[in-house]
Parts: sequence; C-alpha cells; structure tokens
Amino acid sequence: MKRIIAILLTVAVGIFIFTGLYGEDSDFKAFGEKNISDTVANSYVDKNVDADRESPESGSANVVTSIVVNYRSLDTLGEVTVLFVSALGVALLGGFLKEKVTFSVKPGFILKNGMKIISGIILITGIYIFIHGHLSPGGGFPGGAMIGSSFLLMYLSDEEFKTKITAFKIMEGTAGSLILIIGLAGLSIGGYFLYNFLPNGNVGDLISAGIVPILYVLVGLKVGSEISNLLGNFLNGEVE
Amino acid sequence: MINPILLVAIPLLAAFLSIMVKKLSGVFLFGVSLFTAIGSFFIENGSYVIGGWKPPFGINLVVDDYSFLILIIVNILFFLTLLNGMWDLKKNETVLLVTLAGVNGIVMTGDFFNLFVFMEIIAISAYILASSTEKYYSVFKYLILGTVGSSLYLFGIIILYGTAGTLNMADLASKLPEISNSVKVLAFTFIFSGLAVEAKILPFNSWVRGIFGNSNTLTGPMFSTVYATVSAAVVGRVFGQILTIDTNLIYAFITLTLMTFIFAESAAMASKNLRSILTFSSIGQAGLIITMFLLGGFYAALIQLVNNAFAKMVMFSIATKTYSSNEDDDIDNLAGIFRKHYMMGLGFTISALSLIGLPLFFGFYGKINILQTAFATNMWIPAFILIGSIIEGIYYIRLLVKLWNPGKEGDESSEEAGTSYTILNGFTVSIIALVVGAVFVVAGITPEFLVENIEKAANSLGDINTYLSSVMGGI
Amino acid sequence: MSQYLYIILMLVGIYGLLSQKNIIKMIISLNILELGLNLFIISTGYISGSNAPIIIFENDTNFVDPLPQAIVLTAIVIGFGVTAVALMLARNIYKKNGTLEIDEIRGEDND
Amino acid sequence: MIEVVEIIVGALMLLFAVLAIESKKLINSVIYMSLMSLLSVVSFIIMKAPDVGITEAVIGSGLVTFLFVITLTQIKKTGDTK
Repeated sequence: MKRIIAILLTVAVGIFIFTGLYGEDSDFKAFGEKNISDTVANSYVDKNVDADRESPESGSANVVTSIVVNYRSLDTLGEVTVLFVSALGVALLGGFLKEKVTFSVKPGFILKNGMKIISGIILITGIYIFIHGHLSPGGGFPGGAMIGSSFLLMYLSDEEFKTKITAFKIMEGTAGSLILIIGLAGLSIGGYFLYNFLPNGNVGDLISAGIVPILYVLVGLKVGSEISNLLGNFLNGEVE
Repeated sequence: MINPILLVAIPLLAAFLSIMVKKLSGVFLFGVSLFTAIGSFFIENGSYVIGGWKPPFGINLVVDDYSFLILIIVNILFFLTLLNGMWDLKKNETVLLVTLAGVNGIVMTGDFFNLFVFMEIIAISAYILASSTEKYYSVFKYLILGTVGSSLYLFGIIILYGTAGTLNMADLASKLPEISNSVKVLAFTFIFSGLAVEAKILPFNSWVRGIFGNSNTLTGPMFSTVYATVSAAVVGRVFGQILTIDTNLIYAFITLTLMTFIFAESAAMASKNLRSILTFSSIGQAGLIITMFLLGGFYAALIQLVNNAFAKMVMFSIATKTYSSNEDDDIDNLAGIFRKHYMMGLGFTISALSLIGLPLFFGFYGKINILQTAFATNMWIPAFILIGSIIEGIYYIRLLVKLWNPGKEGDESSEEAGTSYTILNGFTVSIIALVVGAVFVVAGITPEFLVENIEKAANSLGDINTYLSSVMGGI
Repeated sequence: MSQYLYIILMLVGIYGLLSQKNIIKMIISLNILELGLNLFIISTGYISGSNAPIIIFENDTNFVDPLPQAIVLTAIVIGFGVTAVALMLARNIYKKNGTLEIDEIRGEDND
Repeated sequence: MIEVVEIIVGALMLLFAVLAIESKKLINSVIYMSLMSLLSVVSFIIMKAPDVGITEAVIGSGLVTFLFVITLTQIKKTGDTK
C-alpha cells in the first residue's frame, strides 16, 4: 500500500518537473544548446571580471579551480566548514567506542607489506593532485580524499596502526586557521576578505595565480586530515 | 565600524583553534559570542564584496536595515541561549561556534548558492546539537528531511541559473521578468519546499515534534529562537523581496502556511506536556510569520518574529530547566510550580501574554498589524488567523492558570497540594526571564525605540531598488 | 535526452525515500537523489561541441560552462559529510533499538 | 557516437538505482550503489567535467562505499533480509 502511494507521488512530481522544464513556453535551455555568453561564467572563462586589476586575474589554467578558490572563495570556506563539522559530529556521535575494530580475517603478510607500498603511492598522487590543483583537473577536495584513502588502507592493512592520531587534529586546526588568516590578511591588505594579494604570474606555470595554489593546498591538507579522522572514527567499535 | 565578514570569520577561526586547545573552547565560545553580540551593533549598511570581485561575478554580503535588525536579534538570542544552556554544553563548544558563523552568514549573504552552503552548515550543526539528547531516531528523521529539502532548494536555484544565467540575488531579481512563467512556478515551488523544512511549514515539519519535544536546556532555546528567527528571516528575504511570485502561487503557499498555523495550534490545545505545547506553538508562530511575509505585511511579520523569538526564549528555557531538574514535564504534575519560583513564573506569564497579543504588552502591536494586513487582502485569511489566535489564547491561559495555582482543578488551591518539584540552579534563567519580561512590558507601553527600528527594517525589505543600487554599485 | 534520465534518477531517489522502511536503504536513496541532482546540474552546464574548462592554449576558450562544475564540486563533498553523519546515527540507532526497520523502532517522539 | 554511450550509461545507472532500492540484501544494495556512482564518473567525463569526475570517483565510489560496508559490518546485518 505504501509503495503505491510512493509511486503515485513520485510520478506526480515527475510530471510537474517535466511539464515545467520541457513544456512549450519554458525557456530552459535544452541539453547542450546553452551558449555561455548569456551567463555569468562568460567572464570567468575570458578572465576579464575586473579589468582594472594590474596583473591577469588569476593565472590558474583550471577555470573551475579559479572559480572555486578565487572568484567564489566563500563557498569553499563554507564547504571546508561543512566537512569540519561533520567530522566533529562523527567524533561526538561515535566517540564512546575507543577500541579499533578487529576483523575476523587477519591481514596476511602480502596484504600488510603490499599496502605499505600502495598507500605510499596513493598518498603521493593525492599530494600531487592538490599541489597542481590550479593547473590540472582535481584540487583540494579530491587530493584530500586521496590522502584520506591512503590512511584508510593503512588502518585496514595492519593491526597496530592506531586510529586515534592527534596529529590529524593539529594539522586540521592549523590548516583551517591558516586559510582564515590568509583571508584576514587579504582583508587588511586589499580591503576585501580573501583578496588575491600575491602577484599572478602567467597562466600555466606552477608558481602562478597568487594565493589560489596556497589556499587549495591548505584546503587539501585540511580535507585530508579530516577524512582520515572521520574514517578512523568509523573504524572504532566494540572489539568483538 | 567592523567589516561584517568578521562576524563569520572570527567564530570560524575560534572554532578551528578550539579543536587544538580543548580546554579553552568554553572561553572561546563565550568570548566570541559576546564579540558578535556587541559587534553586530557597529556594522554599517552596504554591500561587502568577498575577494574583490564585483557582485554578479563574486559573492557579496548585503547589510541593509533588514539584515542589520535580524543580525542584532540573532546574536543577542545566541548569547542568551548560551547563558541558559551552560549546564548542557556537553563538548559542543566547537559546533556552537560553527553554528554562530553559519547563522551570521546566512542572514547576510547575497548569493543563492552561498545561502545553500550556509544552510547546510546550520543544518549539520543542528543534527549534532540535537543528538546530544540521545534521541537518535528523531535526529535521523530531521537529517533525512533536511537533506531532501536542501537538495530540492539546490534543484530550484539550478533551474533559475539555467534560464537566467546568474546566481546573485540582486542580479536575479533584475532578470526575473525575462524568465518564462512555467519555469518560475517550478523553481519557486522547489525553493519554497527547500526553505520550508527549516521554517517548519506543513508537509515538511514532521521532524519538529521529535527534536523540540526532547530538547535540553541548550537545544530547546537554540532551536526555538535562533533557528526559528533565521529560517523565517531567510524566507522573508528570498520570497518577500527578491523572488516576486504571482498571486496564484502565493495563495498556494499561503494555504500551506495557514494550515500549519491552524493544525499546530489545535495540536497544542490537545497536548498535556509543557515542552510539546511550546513545540506546537513554535510551529504555529512560524506558519503565521511566513504567511505575513508572503502577504507582504513585513512590519507585522517582523514584530511577530521579534515577539515570538524572545517569548520562546523565556518559555523554552524555563520548560527545559524544569524537565532537566524533575525528569517530568506533564503539566498536571507541575501544577503550582510558579508558586515556588516567582521570578520565573512572572517572566513566563508576561512572555506568554505578550505572545498571545494582549494589550499592555509588546505582542499587541504584532497582532493588530497582522489583522490589519490580513483584512486588507480578503475575507478568508483573517478568519483563519482569528480562529488560530483564539485557540492559542485559550491553551496559554489554561496553561498559566494550571501552573500558578497548585492542586488539581476544582478543589480550592492549597499550598501543600502543589507539585513537589523544584527547579535547580535556575538563577540565570530567572534573571533572563525577568529582563525579557520587563522589556516586553516597557515596549508594550512606550514602543517607540523598538518599533521605529522594525519600521525601518520593514521598509528596507519592501523596496527592492535601494537593495539593487547598493549591490550593483557595490563598494 | 540524457538529461531526462538524470531527472528520472532523482525521482527514483525520491521514490526510494518514500517507500523504504530500512534506515540504511533510506540513506542509499538519499545518495541516489544527490547523485541524480549532481548529474542534472552538470548536464545543464554542458555545451555540445566544446571542451573541458582547462586552458591549454591561450586563445582557445571554447569551453563548457564551468560554474555548475564548481557547484557540484561542493555538493559532492557536502553529500559525503551528511552521509557520514547519517551512517553514524544509523549505527547508534541500531545500538539503542536493536533494529533498523523504522516501524519496529518504539516511538520516542516525547517520552 | 558519444550520445549513444551516454544514453547506455544513463540507462545502466537507472537500472542499478532501482536494483539498489529493491534488493533484499543490504550488502547487495550497497554494491549496486557504488557501481552506480562508478558509472556516474563515466558520464561526468563524457560531459566534459574532469574535476567533478575525479572528486566523484574518490569520494563517491571510494569512501562512501567504505562507510556503508563498515557500518554494515559493525551492525552485522550484512545478510539482513527485508
């Protein structure tokens, strides 16, 4: 009975969406026919948002990174706070279970040593991705998540790798405070919060785009330590 | 003159530092909350740009008379909630700092997607605060509804971006006439349903009973005042000023909010539990306030918003304090408790009477203006509002009578027949109750100082042109 | 055409939320809803015949709309955060009530 | 040609979504969900969004699947029937 009501309700919402979006008098652009000139993103791409800036706006080759960190940087600050609060919430909710869960299947010799190599490789790729965040695709978030998954492999593969590492908390705190200190420095130097006060250099080489790479590296470190903490808390449970 | 971004940045900085120095997090919390409560008085109106990029491209924080008033109220309420909830902090200091940053950010932001991000920050902090009372299933229902709501909200603003090409509130307001009607109806319905979860409107407020009903001395006042004010203020900004919707859509939303008002009041009439009466009263007031915002009666909505926020601060803190000291808030067993705590009883009575809207109290101006704006529209809306207000008056008067004279109904009130419960360490609660009660009475008699600020805020919400000129000519 | 599929994916997520009674299944439907929404957001930004928004040659700026990608980047990580909190809640619900079916959990609206 | 691949990937995702909701065993629905987010990485790449593809690959199919499996092992309900 409940299933039938659910189906009816979903079909009703679906009809409402389809007639609204794809009806005859709706000017919602069909798939693929949108042209970028009538959206805000046009000047992100041509990099001429603020003509009277002395150097080219943001030297970052990856336009998405320049949007996420340079043009709409408050979103990224909010985003990092969301992950910070959910990592904190997981710690508070699951905090009473101190011991690390031991699985029935003990990790064998091959698994233990193989993981040591693989998690090293994943760690380096993660760091590479968020250092080159403003040049190649990817950035602080996927890079940080890769760091988290490399530590996850270490948690799973050998027993005594304890999950309560205070170093992550320290790194998380310092990276977050550094992001805000850079923002406040931008406020005092350039008059705007998170103002890009460093010279921009030319598009494409590593030291370019002002504070964009610095911010994205800090975001990567913070996201990495938060996700490792969060996964560590998930691994804590009653030792059966 | 401090830059309003500090109201968001300083609490965040304190939150990030407080996880490193756990012992100082309490000091950080009270210090930063005091800073924002005082700092919010020293903000100048204007559009503050983030990162130096002009509004349609960058994100801007808009401080006009409306958000200035809401900022002051919300920061004062936050500080009072901390004073009330000192005993129930339970390692939540860092989460509260992040909530403070999110609350300040959501009121000031001038960008739709930024509003979504701050809404998520507030929602996740609310899930963690609410789960400090170990009622995990109610928190789970709140999480599911909250996440579905914010996903629908994101779907709505993406449709608007797909057609209008911008995410900035001012830019979108100027581009609204070009969007076709069917897309507008679709997008506004989804945006309204997204915001309705937090604003406790009918189809999405099944979570409220579990969260508010089981609240402790920190989460009770926090959710019923700070969160209620912020969610109503966001609906006021988005649907009152920016997105002008045509009449038949407005009447669709208004039927929802008025049904919320009527059902909540009648449910409060039927419940026998102090905290659940206040819960249903909060839902009802939220419905009433948002009806006023949708009808365009900003002045009445803002007075009722302020009135409801401070009245609920007093009532919820007393209700949760009695529950935490006696583990029971059934009003029959609590009969005559105010005889033992005169100060709390006085504060509770004044705020209850002001909430109903009796003359001589501040709430009177709210009720009068609500009825004025309602009568200006048509016959049905004021009829429902009157019915709801009468129901509300009945159950509050009945509640006060029961809580004042001890003993069961009927037999004459005798001193020892009253409840054996007492309220422990209620000193700060009674001080706050008295202060807020005094403010209600003074504002009831000489309302100039409060009403004239609310008048300015209502006018600034009314005219979109000053908003557009301040943003488009942004500093 | 594939935009219709992503909207239907969102509707399947909504259907899952309405009809399922197991807590883990509800979290899965929530993830399906968010995934469908992210796919829909990217599909609104897609421009056929243009390439990814990475500047390789200075003058060639025939790009897809980068703004929806910045939005989805944030939405994915928010979805991850909410899923982590939801799963921890599910674990606590199971520890407290011994079951994951919502109709077997005793009403705790207001004890 | 690329549109055909897109439609197939979209239809497969839809199929896995329905299977994830309707399957009896919890562990099966978790596996279907992670398969679906893996396929979504393919469609992100087709729609010229490499940033989002990498993020979805690492977070969506990688860590979210781990969270579900760990929660199920903690709950020991991997074989839970409806």
